[in-house]
Amino acid sequence: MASLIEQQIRTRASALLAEGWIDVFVGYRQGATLLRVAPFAARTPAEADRLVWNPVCGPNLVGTLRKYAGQRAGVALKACDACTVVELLRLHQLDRERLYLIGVPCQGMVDPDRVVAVAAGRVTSLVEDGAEVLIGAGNETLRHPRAALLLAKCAGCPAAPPDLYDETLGEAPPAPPAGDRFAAVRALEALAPAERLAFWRQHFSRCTLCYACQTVCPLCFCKECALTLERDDPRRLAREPASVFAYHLMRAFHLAERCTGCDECERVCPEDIPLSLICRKLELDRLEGTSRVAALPFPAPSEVAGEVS
Amino acid sequence: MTIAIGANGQSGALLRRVEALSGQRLAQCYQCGTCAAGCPFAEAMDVLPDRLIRHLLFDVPGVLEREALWVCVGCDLCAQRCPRGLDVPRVMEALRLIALRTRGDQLPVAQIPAAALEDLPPIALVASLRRQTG
Amino acid sequence: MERHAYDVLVIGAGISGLHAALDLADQGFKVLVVERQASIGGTMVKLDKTFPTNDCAICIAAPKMVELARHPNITLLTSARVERVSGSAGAFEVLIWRQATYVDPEKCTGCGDCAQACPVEVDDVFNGRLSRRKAIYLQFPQAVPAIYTIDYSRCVGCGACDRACAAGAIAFLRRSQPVSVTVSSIVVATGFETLEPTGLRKEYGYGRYPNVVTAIQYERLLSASGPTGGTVARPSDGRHPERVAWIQCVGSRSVQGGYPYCSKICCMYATKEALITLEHAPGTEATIFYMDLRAYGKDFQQFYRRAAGHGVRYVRGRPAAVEEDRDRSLVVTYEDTLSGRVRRERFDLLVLSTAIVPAPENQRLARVLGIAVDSYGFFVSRDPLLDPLRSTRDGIFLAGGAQGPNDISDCVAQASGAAGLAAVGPLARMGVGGLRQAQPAVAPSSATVRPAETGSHPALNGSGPPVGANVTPRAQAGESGVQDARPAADAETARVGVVVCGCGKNISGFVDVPAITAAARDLPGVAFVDACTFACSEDVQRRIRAAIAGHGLNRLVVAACSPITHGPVFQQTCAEAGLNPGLFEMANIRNQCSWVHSTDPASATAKAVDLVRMAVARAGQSQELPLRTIEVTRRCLVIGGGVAGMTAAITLADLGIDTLLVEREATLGGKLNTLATLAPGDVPASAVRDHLVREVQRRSQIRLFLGAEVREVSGHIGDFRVTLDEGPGGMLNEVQVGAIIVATGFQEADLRGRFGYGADPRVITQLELERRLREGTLGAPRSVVMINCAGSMDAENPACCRIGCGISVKNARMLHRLAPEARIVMLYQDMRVYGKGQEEAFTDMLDTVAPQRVRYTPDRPPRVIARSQQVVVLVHDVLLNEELAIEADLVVLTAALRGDADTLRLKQALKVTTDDRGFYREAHAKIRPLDFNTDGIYLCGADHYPRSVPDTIAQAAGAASRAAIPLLRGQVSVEPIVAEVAAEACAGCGLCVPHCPYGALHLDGERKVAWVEEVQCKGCGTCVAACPSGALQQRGFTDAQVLAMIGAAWEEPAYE
Amino acid sequence: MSEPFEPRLLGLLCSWCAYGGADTAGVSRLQYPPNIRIVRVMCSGRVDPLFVVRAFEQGADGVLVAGCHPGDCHYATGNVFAEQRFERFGSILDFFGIDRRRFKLAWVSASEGARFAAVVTEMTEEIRALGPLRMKAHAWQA
Repeated sequence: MASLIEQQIRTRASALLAEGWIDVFVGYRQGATLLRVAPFAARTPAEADRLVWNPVCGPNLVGTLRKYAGQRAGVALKACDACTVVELLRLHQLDRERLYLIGVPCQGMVDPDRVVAVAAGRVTSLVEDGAEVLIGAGNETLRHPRAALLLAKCAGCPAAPPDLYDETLGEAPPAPPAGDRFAAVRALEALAPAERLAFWRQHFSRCTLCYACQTVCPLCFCKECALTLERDDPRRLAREPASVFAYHLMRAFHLAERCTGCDECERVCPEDIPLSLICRKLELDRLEGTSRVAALPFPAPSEVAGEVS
Repeated sequence: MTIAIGANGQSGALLRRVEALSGQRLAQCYQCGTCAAGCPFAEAMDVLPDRLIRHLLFDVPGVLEREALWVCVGCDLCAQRCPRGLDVPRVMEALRLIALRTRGDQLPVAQIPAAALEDLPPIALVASLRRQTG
Repeated sequence: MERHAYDVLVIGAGISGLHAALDLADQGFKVLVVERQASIGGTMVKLDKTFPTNDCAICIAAPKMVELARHPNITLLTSARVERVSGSAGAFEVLIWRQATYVDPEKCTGCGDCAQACPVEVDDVFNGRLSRRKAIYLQFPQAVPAIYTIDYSRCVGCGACDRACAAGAIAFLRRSQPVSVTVSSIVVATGFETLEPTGLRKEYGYGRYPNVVTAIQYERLLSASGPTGGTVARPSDGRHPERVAWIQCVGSRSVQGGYPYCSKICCMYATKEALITLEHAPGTEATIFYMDLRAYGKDFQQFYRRAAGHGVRYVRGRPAAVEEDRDRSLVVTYEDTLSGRVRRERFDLLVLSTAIVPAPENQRLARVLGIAVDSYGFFVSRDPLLDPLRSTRDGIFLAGGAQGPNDISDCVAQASGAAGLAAVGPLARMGVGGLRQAQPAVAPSSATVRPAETGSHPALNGSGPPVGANVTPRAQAGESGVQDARPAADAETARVGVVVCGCGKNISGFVDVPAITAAARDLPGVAFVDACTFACSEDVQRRIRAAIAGHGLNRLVVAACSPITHGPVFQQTCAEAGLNPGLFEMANIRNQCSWVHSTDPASATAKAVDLVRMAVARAGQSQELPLRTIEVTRRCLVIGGGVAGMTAAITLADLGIDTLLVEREATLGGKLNTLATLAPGDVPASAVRDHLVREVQRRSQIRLFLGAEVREVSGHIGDFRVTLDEGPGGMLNEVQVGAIIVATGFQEADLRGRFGYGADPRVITQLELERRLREGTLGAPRSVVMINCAGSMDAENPACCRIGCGISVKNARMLHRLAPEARIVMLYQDMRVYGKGQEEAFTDMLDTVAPQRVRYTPDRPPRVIARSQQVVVLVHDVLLNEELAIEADLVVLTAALRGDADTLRLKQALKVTTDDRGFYREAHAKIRPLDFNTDGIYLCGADHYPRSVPDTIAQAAGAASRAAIPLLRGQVSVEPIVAEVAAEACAGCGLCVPHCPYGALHLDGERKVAWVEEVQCKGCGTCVAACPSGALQQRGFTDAQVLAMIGAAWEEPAYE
Repeated sequence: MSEPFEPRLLGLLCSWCAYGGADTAGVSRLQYPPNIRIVRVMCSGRVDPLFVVRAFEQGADGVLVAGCHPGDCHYATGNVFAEQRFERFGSILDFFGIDRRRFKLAWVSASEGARFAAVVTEMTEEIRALGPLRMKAHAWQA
């Protein structure tokens, strides 16, 4: 199935580029290892042949897409990525008129680390087969349930494909595998405030203030960030715990109504700070907060279209 | 019970008579209940004075048969407090007069035996005569 | 004796006088305000909250009071009364007697040391005699001017206050003085009083039983600044009452033992008081005894339903007597008229909603002014229908409670109306050009109260003048145009001057002033430090000016009292020394340190040092605030040619303002073309129409656009561009105007399918009845049933239409005249005849027409059954508790009312809001009833809410007065503390846009940046906090300024 | 610790209501703990959560934001936005382990001097009981 989708993406990207519909097509290309993919912008039909689609296409493409906001761009979107697009449309950071959106069915992406953990040796192939994946490692091929290998953000994926696409590929995917997305958040919330504070302090003590979490975030779009403007502040330079803590706290607040839970921040964090917990927390607040605050995560696409046009 | 109010405007004869006798315009009543609330004999009345006025206004039958007319002693508390300045005791008095005249059971003075006239207190005669006038 | 000249004299500075004076002063006239009391504010400031929004009364009144006191075009004389008036309109000569208060207003700082020292305690009249005050006193904490007054009749002359007063403000030898002035016109706004029910209605026990209080006393019991600090307590024992009852109409609606008129506001304030009582103590039982619950105004009925829903018990019945029990609780005897039972019920506290009565002063003032009062003592207007605001003498105008009971919003509308009319006189004398020149010239007068004692605009450091007001600091007066913001912090090093005030002993008695000055000297950027006894005194102002010049200071910090009250004094001083107001800071070490931590001097001093450090840090980040004005096109557009629109246009034209009057129909008149007669006076509507049209036509300043509709509107106050479409075959006009008045009227709700309407020609609405009466096509009905509240006051439409009862009363009279033998039956829920003369007209009608009145409730509404002979109306009368079947040959529906059909379209074009019934939403229900939230657009007439013709005329004149403020001035000031966008940093996400309540923020879709329409921005900064990047900042309240204060709030933590 | 713990409170008050309430407390000579430092803004809607975070970062043990009662806002709806904003913010603050009691949003009118004093007194005592946060110091407590 994956290969079929991959074919379709290449075909469509190539055609769109050739016909002049778009200037650039954003997708994935193969990364340094088999289990890594990287965002990739194809500018010619020939380059479109380098596009890939496989079970480890987890990263959010929208951050890359935003770099081409001024151009007519096509993009292959998972439902979760499409939610990010909707948010950016709401916030006027993308122009729907300049986008060609291709919806791609997704039954949850696989976590490369988990694959490595279950594999017997160096992974040489990774093939989807219905609800299972075939992992080739060493001389043998291991059949493993896909649900057990999913990225944290995909477990119990809440993202229904928005009514936004210009076209969709493949068939509607099976219902996302069940799973409690919020178990870790709830566990943390069950602690006493002091214990939570200690938890975060311990993690933030590793933070080097490299700002990768912010740089990668597709929804951090401010031209000048109110939080990094003070990079030269002596307290920041000294990485005073209070300043680091304040930075993360404010970053969370600024994302409160925007974060679509792609977990890119955690993925790129060199110190493995569990930033995805914050993403889940924001998601949970929106879910539970509907009665308190009007905090519908994403507007209806028709609204978006109305605002943009 | 449904009270029917006809379109021909013929009703209200009793109301007009009471208004003529008492000199009070009953449509002026606010129906506020001050008269009833202040009345020292309200508990003894089978219908409260403000309701009695409303019955008159809407031609509710049976007004003249009410005990309340006879319970009123004319103490004037209600008249003093009525925001509309209606003299409710005069309304009561008018109703009593109408009731008496309608009943027609007065004793003609001429027919009273002379012996009885000797025994009767003069005030009784005055009262009796008064029933036939006014 | 010196004689000063003013344009207008306003007598009385309650909420009406206050608004009349502010309108006139904002228009550029010189106004003299004379107030009998020691403080302005009138009755409103005694109230806890205001219905139906439950706004805090003092919170909305205090800024207006402060604005009046510091307005450069207003001279305020308190404790003064008008003694003699001679001359005539255009040139009145007025003699005013100014009562000595024995305190020098130039020296009093309002600190209160004197009152503490005073040994004499007397009943506090302001608090309804429920508490005590001293013989030297401030009427209430927010009093304006905030100057103490000696109650000479109570003073024992011991001199304790004199010894206590460090400022030396006590002046026993002061004498009362006459002040002689000339004015062109006079506005009488002397307000009202409430009945003390000791003589009248004494059966309720007021004055004999301590737990019987008046509603105004109860307001004080509810008020947070009242005698009990906002907890409701019984006067007899301070116990919290569990059962509280209100008796309505105490002295009102009483031809004997009181006054025949309706006091208009009591039903709503009792409802409000009951509701607040429940909020204070949820378990309390609140009961209101009433006859007709008159919830007639906009949102009043909903408010009443809300109260009932919260458990306020409404009992229809007028209690006859009150007795006191041994525990001082009260036993009330009443008939519940809906059940027909007499009951005796016990309450812990009884509140009497006493009649609104004329001020006793009115009779004297009427003689002095040579104007008429009615038999009660309210001032009467020349023509109660067409000229409700003009007194019986030329040049003298009436507003508010002086002419009868009125709620606050009606008072404000009338005040603006009276101002609009009063402005004509002085304007005629000097012309518009003259007015412009006269603006900055505020004649210094010995009587002028300095802002120092009177408080100021709470915005101080940031905010300057309200839009349209001529309150530019004196040093800059006359300047206009743009003055660029100069980022002083970048251009030069901060040189901060710090002045620490001891406020006599108020600060220095509890806080170590030398320690503060010493600490201030070490702060970064501080170039000068001084300490003084009274920073607000004139000699210290001189010292400050000298220091700014001598030490080259470019920032000033004054550590003293509140910037709300004293900020402008120092800003003025700074301005005189060439320092922009944005570069001034205050540290409030009196209200926040010495007064509230007087038992802990060490901590108070430490805190004061911190506050000074914070202010200095903020000053380091401060920038000049640009003071900008924009030019105004001196032309007004009035939309709608009915009573309201025509009156507004006439008033504007009389003020010399070119006016474009747009009417959708081919002829002027609006509803006047349909109605038969108008109350009061049963004047033919056609006569009123002809009169108004004639008045419009003979004014050359009015240009008519008939058969034309407003299409597109763009721009802002001072510069609106409007497209007027004259329809097919007509022109498409592009006009440019500086202000817009909306007066588009109302319509009857569509009742087809209800009450037999639409199916049977014998069922008509009041408007149709009027038309038939007017055309003489009604015939002679023998039996008429009027159904009030048809389509109103039910689940679907909870609103009361406000004017239906009055119209039904008037039309019953007309029908009776037409067919004297006809039976007339009026179906109603509550008889809401609340306005001036309406109750009298109602009872008069009861006498002459003697209709049968049937009270029904919305859960059992009347049903109309059409038969061939008659229509039968079936209804349940709740007073008889019987079903009635009434035969009629005519049924008249008093239909629910709603905004005009065009409202929706106009609302979009004007970008204003409406409620769910299509009535426009005003900026503030109480104090801005004629304004929209958008500057430069005003409203009047029934498109705001249905109202009587006199009310509409008053309101229309008021809307004209509001519009005249920018139009007469020819310019508007831009709020100095507006939000501004750093375009290069803005990502154009638009998160800020929906946060602006004024529609001042826009997103430029092309450039992907937000931008601020500065004229519309009011400087709240809400959008700024919504901006994630910091690209949006508020001038005077930048992130940098606030963060600098936070960063300086404490010395380095001692715990490190 | 060399001396007993004195909580540090920052108050961000709207100019029209809460700051007026603080002034009224002063005029009425109401006594309340001297632990609060007050910053005036025009509207509670102006208060950026960044201010609150910075206050904690720089040593505050508690932060009070106070404005007009709902419906009383001088700018119509500024306080409504403040309420919504701080609802979200409070949840995040809590998630990061800063006790919710350290941050308070209160409505105080200009006439409610006693209420202002009560709010400050209550909050000071609450935070005194919670102990220091003092994020600048090394030993953080919740």
